[in-house]
Parts: sequence; C-alpha cells; structure tokens
Amino acid sequence: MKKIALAVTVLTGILLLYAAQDFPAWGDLQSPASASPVSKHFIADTGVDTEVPNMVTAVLADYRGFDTMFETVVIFIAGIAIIGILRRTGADADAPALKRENEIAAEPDLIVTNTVRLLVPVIQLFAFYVLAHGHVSPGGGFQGGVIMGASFILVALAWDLPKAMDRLSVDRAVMLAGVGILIYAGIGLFSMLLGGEFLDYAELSHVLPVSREMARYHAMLGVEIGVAFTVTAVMFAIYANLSTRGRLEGGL
Amino acid sequence: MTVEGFTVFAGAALFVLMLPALYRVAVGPTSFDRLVAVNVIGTKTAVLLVVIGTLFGRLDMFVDFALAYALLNFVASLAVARYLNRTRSMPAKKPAKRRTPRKKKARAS
Amino acid sequence: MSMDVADSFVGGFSLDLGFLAEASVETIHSGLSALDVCGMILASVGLVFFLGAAVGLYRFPDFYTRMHAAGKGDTLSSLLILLGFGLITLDDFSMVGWLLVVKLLAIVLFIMLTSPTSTHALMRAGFEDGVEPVTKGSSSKNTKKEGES
Amino acid sequence: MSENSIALIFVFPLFGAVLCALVGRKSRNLCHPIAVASLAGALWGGIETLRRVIASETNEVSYYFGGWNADAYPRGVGIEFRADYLGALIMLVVVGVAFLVAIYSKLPVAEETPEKEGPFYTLFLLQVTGLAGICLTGDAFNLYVLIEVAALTGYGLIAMGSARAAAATFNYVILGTIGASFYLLGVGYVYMKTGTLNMVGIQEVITANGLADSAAMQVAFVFICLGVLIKMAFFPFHAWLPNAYFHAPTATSSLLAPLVTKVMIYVMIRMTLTVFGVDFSFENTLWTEVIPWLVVIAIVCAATMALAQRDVKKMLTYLIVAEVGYMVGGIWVYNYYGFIGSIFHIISDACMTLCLFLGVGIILRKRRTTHFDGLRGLFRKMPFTMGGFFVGGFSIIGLPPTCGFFSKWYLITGGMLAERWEYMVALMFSTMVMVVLFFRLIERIHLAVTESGENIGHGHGDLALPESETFFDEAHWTMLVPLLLSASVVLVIGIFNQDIVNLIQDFLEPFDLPKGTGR
Repeated sequence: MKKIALAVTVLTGILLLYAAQDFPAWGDLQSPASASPVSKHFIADTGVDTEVPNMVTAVLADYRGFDTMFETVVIFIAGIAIIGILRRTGADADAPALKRENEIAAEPDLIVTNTVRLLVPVIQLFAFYVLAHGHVSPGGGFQGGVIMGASFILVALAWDLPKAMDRLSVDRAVMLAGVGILIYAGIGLFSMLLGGEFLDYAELSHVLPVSREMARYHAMLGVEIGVAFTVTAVMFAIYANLSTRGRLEGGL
Repeated sequence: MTVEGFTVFAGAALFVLMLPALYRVAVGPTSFDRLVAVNVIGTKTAVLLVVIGTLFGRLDMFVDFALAYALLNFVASLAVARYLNRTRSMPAKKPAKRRTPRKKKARAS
Repeated sequence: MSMDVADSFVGGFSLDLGFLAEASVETIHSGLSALDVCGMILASVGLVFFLGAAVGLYRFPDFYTRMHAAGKGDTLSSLLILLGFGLITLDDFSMVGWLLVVKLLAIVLFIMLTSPTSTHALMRAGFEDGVEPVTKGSSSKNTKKEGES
Repeated sequence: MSENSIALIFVFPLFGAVLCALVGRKSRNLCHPIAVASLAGALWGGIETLRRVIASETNEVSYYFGGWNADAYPRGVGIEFRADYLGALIMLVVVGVAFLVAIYSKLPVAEETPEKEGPFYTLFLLQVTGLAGICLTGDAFNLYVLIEVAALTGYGLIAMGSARAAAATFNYVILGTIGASFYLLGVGYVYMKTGTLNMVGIQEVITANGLADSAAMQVAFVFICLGVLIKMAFFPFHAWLPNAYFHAPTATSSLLAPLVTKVMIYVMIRMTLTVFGVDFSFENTLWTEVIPWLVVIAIVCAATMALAQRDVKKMLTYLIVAEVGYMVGGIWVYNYYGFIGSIFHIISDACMTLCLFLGVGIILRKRRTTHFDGLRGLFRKMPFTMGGFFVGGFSIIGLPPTCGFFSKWYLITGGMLAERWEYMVALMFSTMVMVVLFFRLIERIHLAVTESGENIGHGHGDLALPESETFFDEAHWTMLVPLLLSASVVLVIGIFNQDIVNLIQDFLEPFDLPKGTGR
C-alpha cells in the first residue's frame, strides 16, 4: 500500500512539473492571464471602487466577499462539528473521567503565569490593531481573530481550562461564533433589503452618511469584525473540546 | 559592503545556522530536544521575517508578521510543554531514560 | 565566513535580486551612515551568538546543556539582530522609521519575555518527565556519539 | 423579492443554521421547526428561480454578489451565480430532498443523537446551503469553497452517530480531502493560464486563445476530473462510502446518500460542458477511451458487491456506487442521449435513493436492525411504508412507470448510439442484479422466510407468523409522510418525464453533441 501511495505521489509530482513548463513566463504581458481585464481592474480600480488602499483586503472582503463569507462559515462548521462529535451529554457526562495511567495534574507554574498575565492584555490589543489595520496593511478578521483566540488559549495553558472559561465559556463561544456569522451575513442581507444584491455594500450609503465608496470601506470593516468574532470563538471552542475530550474540565 | 548586501548575508546566515537546529529536530534523541530546537527555529523565523522585510523595503508589513509569528511560537511551545508534562505515565521519582528508542541509538552509534 | 566570501555570495545573487533593489530604494540607501554601521555591528554580534547557540545545540551531550545553549544564545542573538536592524531602519529619522522601530522594540520586548519563559516551561517539563542529565561518572559515550554522528 | 430568489435559496438555510446554533443549547425543541421553516423558504426561492429561468429569453438567470455585475465591470471581478436549466433543476432536487428529510428527521435525530439537536440541524442546514450553492455557482473557486462547506458538514453529520461512525468518517475525511486538493490544484492551474475564475470567462479565454493544446490546461482538466471522481465515490475511490453511510445516523444517510454523489456528477457535467467545453473534454482521446471501461468495471464490481451483502442499508450503499457508474458512463459515452440520461438520472436517482433510505430508516427504527433476517412480516405490519419502499426499489430496477425506467432508457439509448456495447452490457448486468436483490427483499418482507431459506410456520406468506409479529404498527406520520411523498414524486417524475426531458434538451441544444451513431 505504501509503495502504491509513493508511486501515485511521484506520478502526481511529475504531472505537475510537466504542466509547469507551460506556465506563462514571469511578467509576460501577452499571456491570457495578464491580459485579462479582471487583473487589470483589481490593480487599477480598487481604489476607485472602494477607497481601500490594500487591494488584497478589497478583493477578499468585497469583490469576493461571498467566498469569504463561506470561508467563515467553514470555520464555524469546524467548531460546531467538533462540539457535536466530542461533547459529552446526559449519562455520558456523569461517567468518571478517563484517567490516563498514573496521571499527574500539572499545577500552574509561577513564572509562566506571571509572564502570561503580563502579555495577555498586550496580545489582545495587538489583535485589535491587526483587525482594524486590515485596510492598509496585511491583517484583517482572520488574523486578528486567531491572535485573539490565542490569548484565551494562552490563559488556559498557563492556568487551566476553567480559568479561561471564566472569561469565555464554551457555550458563549458558540453564541459568539454564530453572532459573527450573523454580522457578516446580516450586512449582506441588509444591503439586499436596501435594494441591491446580496453583499452589495454600496447600498448601505442610503443609511450611512457617506458616499457609496466609503460605504463599501466601512462595511468591509464590519464584515472583518464578524469574521474575527467567529474565528476567536471557534479557536477557543475547538481547543477546549479537543484538549479535554469534550469534558471541559482540567485542560491539557 | 552595502546595507543590502549585509541584509542578504544576515538572512542567509540565519538560514544556514538553522540547519544544526533542524538536525536536532530530526535526530532527537528525546522529544524535549526536538522541542528546544523547534523553539529556536521559531524564534529565528520571526527574526528572519524582519530581515526579509528590510530587504523588500516593506518592513511596515513584515513586523506585524514577525510579531504574530513570535506570539504563535510562544503559544505552541507552551502548549507542547504543558502536554508532555501532563501525559507522562510515571511519577518522576526514579529518573529513567524514556522516549529513547534503543534501536535508534544503536543505529546512530 | 569572511567578508569577501559574503560579498561574492551576494554578487552571485545580485541577478535574481535586482527587482528587490528597486523595490527597496526608500529604506536602504546606497551610502553607509554611522547608524547603519552600528546596526550592522550589532546584528553581526547577534549572528555570532546565534552561531554559538547552533553549535551548542548540535554538539552538547544532553538535554539540559543543549537547553542552556539554545535558551541563552537564541534569546540574546534575536535581540541583537532585531536591534541592529532597528538601527538600520532608523537611518533617515522619518516618522515611519520611528514607528517601525517602536514596533521592532515591541518584538524585542516580546521575545525577551517569552523566550526564557518557554525555555523554562520546556525545562521543567523535561525535568519532571525524568530526562537524565549527563553526570561525571555516567555513560557519556552514548550521548556523545549521537552528537557526532 | 423575486429578483433576489437565487440569494434566498441559501440565505434562509444560512440564517436558520445560525439560529439553530444559538437556540440549540437552551431550547432544543425549536431546532426542528426552524430547520423545516427555513428549508420551506429555500424551496420557495428554488421554485421561483426555476420559474424565472423558464420565463427568461436566454434560459438562464445571473446573480452578481456585491453588485459587481457584468455590465459595468469586467466579467469575473465579483462572484456570479448562474441558474440555467441544469443548475436550477438539480438545485430544486437538492432543496426538495432536504425539505423532506428535514420533516422526516424529527424522531431519528431525537433518538440517535440526543441533546445534540442544535449542532445537528446547524450542520444539516449548512450542508443544504453548500449543495444548493454548488448547483448554482458560476465561479470555479467559489465551487471549491462550497464543496468544502458540503464536505465538512458531511464529516460532522456522519461522525455524530456512534463511535463506529466516527471511525468510518476517518476514511471519508482522508479521501475527501485528497479529492478537494486535486480539484483545487486544477483550478489553480486554470487560473494561472486564463487569469479568470468565472466559468463562462474560462470558456471564453480557452476558445479565444486556443488553449486546448496547452499542457497545463490538460493537466488541470485531469486533476479536476480526478478530484470530482474521488468525491463522487467512483469505483476505485469508493472505499469510504459504504461504511460511512452505513454507520451514519438515519437522518444523515437519508440526506447525504441521495445528494452528495449526484451533485458531484453535476459538477462533472458542468466542468466538461460549460467550463472546458465539449471539444476540449471529449476530443482528448486517451481520457475518453479509458473512462468508459472504468465505468464498466465500476458498475459490475459494485453490483456484485451489493449482491454479497446481507444488510439492506449496506446493500443500498453499494447500489449508490453502481449508480454513480451509470451516470459517469452516460457522460463519457459522449452522446446527446447519454447526456440526457445522465442528467435525468441525477434527478430520478436522487428521488428513488431518498425513497429507499427513508424506508430503511423506518425499518431500522422499528426493528433495531436492517439485516435481512429482521425483515420478515414487515409488510403486514407497515403496508404503507413498505409500499413506498417498493416504489423506490422498482424505480432502481427500472420498471415503468417509475422515473428510473425512463432515465435508464436514455442511458441505454446513448450507449447504443455511441456504439459502446460494453457499457450497455454492464447496465444490463447491473439491472439483473438489482432484480435479484429486490425480489429477494420482497420475498423476505412478504413471506416468513429467514436468510437460510427456512420457512417459519407452515403456511405461505406472513400469515404463518404469530399475531404478535404482524399486528398493524405503522410508522409515525412525520416519517411516513415524507416517504410517501418521495414515492409519489418518483411516480410523478416518471409519468411527466417528457416535460423534464424537454428542459434538459433545451439546455443541451447549444452544445452540439453527436446525436447519431458513429464518432
């Protein structure tokens, strides 16, 4: 079986390399990919359409905002599925915990807890910075959410899971993840109800005191906030459920 | 020697000096040795990101990457240390060499 | 690695890196200011420390000594290299430059705090797990050979 | 509201899913009504969309997300949903099947995954969102994202059952990920060469620049087809399907079995016809020669393995693999009638598989087993349920006037006109096998015969069973009504098959497929 797998892998690699010869040359203006109006539009007109300097963010959150919505949904699904599969319910939850052989509960380490206590506020501030700065520099909802989620995981690592769950319980995390999707899809639905298509942020200029372009700009920030909510909550929920096999006590 | 030349040199040197650490990751012999080496590589990757940022002239973007990377590296090494500390199967009364497969040693010597 | 070797090394890559040079005109000036020189010296010292850490990681006989090399050399070298590049970035004293240096200092501070902490956590985990240190009478043969192989 | 009908198809389930997740912990009883209501909304949107497609002059309706419409901006800047006859029909099947399963799932979900209604219905609704989106999207990368949505929810839904289900999911996760990766690699290569992700845009660039000979495009085509074939459990890659669907909870297998493989076949049709174009896909001689033979092997092997099963649910999972072979064969014999058969078979197979799985779910709930031995005396006990189940069975065999007969008729016609005799022989063989299978089942269900052939009692039929085993005990109405509805849909589609075939013909007309004999 291993040999077959190896052969398949090698064959795939050869195919990929064979096809790679055929790629357009670096910076070839005549290739269909470079000549296509789509790339030109992204490069030339992003600022005109949306006022966002970072065209990656504009493509991600506006031009292809529908994809990004479903990518957020994928993360949400991951969280919900992990909870659905692992979470102990009913009689299961009352059963004695599966103790591993001669397991010793680790107690919080003085040095680690003090460092983490010092760092967590800074990390959360950095998360907000990354989230809000997505329009001009790399960053945005996904990255900011990951950093924010990491801060909660850090608390759970330094002390134990209950301490982190005092700050963000798993039930509340699921709600937060849902709220994130609601924010994203809600902005889309709201712009649809205002007369545009789904996710047509420009229509929000009817209710916001800004131009159509700036409406896109601000709606993108709102959308990123929704993404950050979902990512933060799901990261923590997955960690909590995986590290305790769905029992939500003790922690790693 | 220009600043640009030095930057390229520093980046290359960082990369080359990561190789001994990579050797430690591959060879072990205990999983803690591997972890130390992974931690070193992680920290140095954050530094390498800053170096690359200087080279590209887009340090404003790359410092954010580096900070996020250093943060995640810290979380990862804490998590693994915590995991290994928790899942040991014997109390530490009698220090015993574990996680050191004999066969590997024989092959290495 | 001597300096002229490094120069030839750079020269070998200059063809590929041509487009980088154009992109990086703003930050990197052709001339060398005093700050640049200071920064390069700092970063070089940092690289030397990293060399020490790497050699220690490769050569030392057991977990604790390797940890020692890695924990100290790695932290200090990271700090020095980052500070060095901070000075290099600062050379035009622009507002953007200052902002970047502040961010770099944040990374320096962060690594200064986290790297010893994670070293400590790993060390403790290793100790409680019963990793055996090499002592005078113990069989250092095995471990030594591993380092050399 | 009508011009947004395409958006409504997934807006309703998406918001329903989030609502289920929010209320799921506190008030679990609300989840089922929310799911049914949001799917009813989606069904309304789907019917409205099909009506608009029929009413439009070009036979297709486009919807541009974010308002990046093709008039003001270059095509492909934003994401486009295109509903033509093919997409709209299959989307309607997806939403309709999901609606029936949602009604049906009230009792099984409460019993099999207790206290997890919230997560279950969340994943259920998102699964429908993903599958319906796949049918409508006009963007190759968006298709990938939606495939991932459908796949991830599928893993979650299957693994939520027993511990064995979780183990069976593992294979599915591995193979599903490999398939998705192949598809993504292919899309990456296509983007590299064409510079656009819009399906119509890709087709335009291919014809305008003569990219048919390009090595990168051909490798991309092979990768995309390979990924889709893995995802649809085509024969050598089918290993994940039987175990995963067999161990899955009842509601999950009733939703996934009729839809997932069929939707992936839709993706293959979409890729070959709309994206790469007929010439590119079928003039590629090596590929076109190989696949029909693979199809033959697939059908024969899957039918044989189905014959070896002693469990109804397991047998049905192997039949799904065989049916996948039918439809892939219908595409790759490269004939107009083969395509009609393939598309029509997607629709009819979804309906009849739904019918069979709903029936099996009821049997499983009543008898706690689906082994052949547990079936005796069922007809006397649940005449309506078994009646519906038999309609599905007759349709899979291909008896008129069920829809299975007509789709199989077109498939065989296509094979005959393309002179693919091996494909026809395989079809005939598998039909024989299904006859054997289902009449064996009918015998078990009607008569008091055990697996070893031994008669219980002395008389004929289930009259010989003691009264305690044959008293009238019909299934709960929430389970019975969807089953009977799906059985009647099987019959209705069969009777009004010409209307649907007309729509399919309207869709296929512009593609200039060979209609007669000889290639």
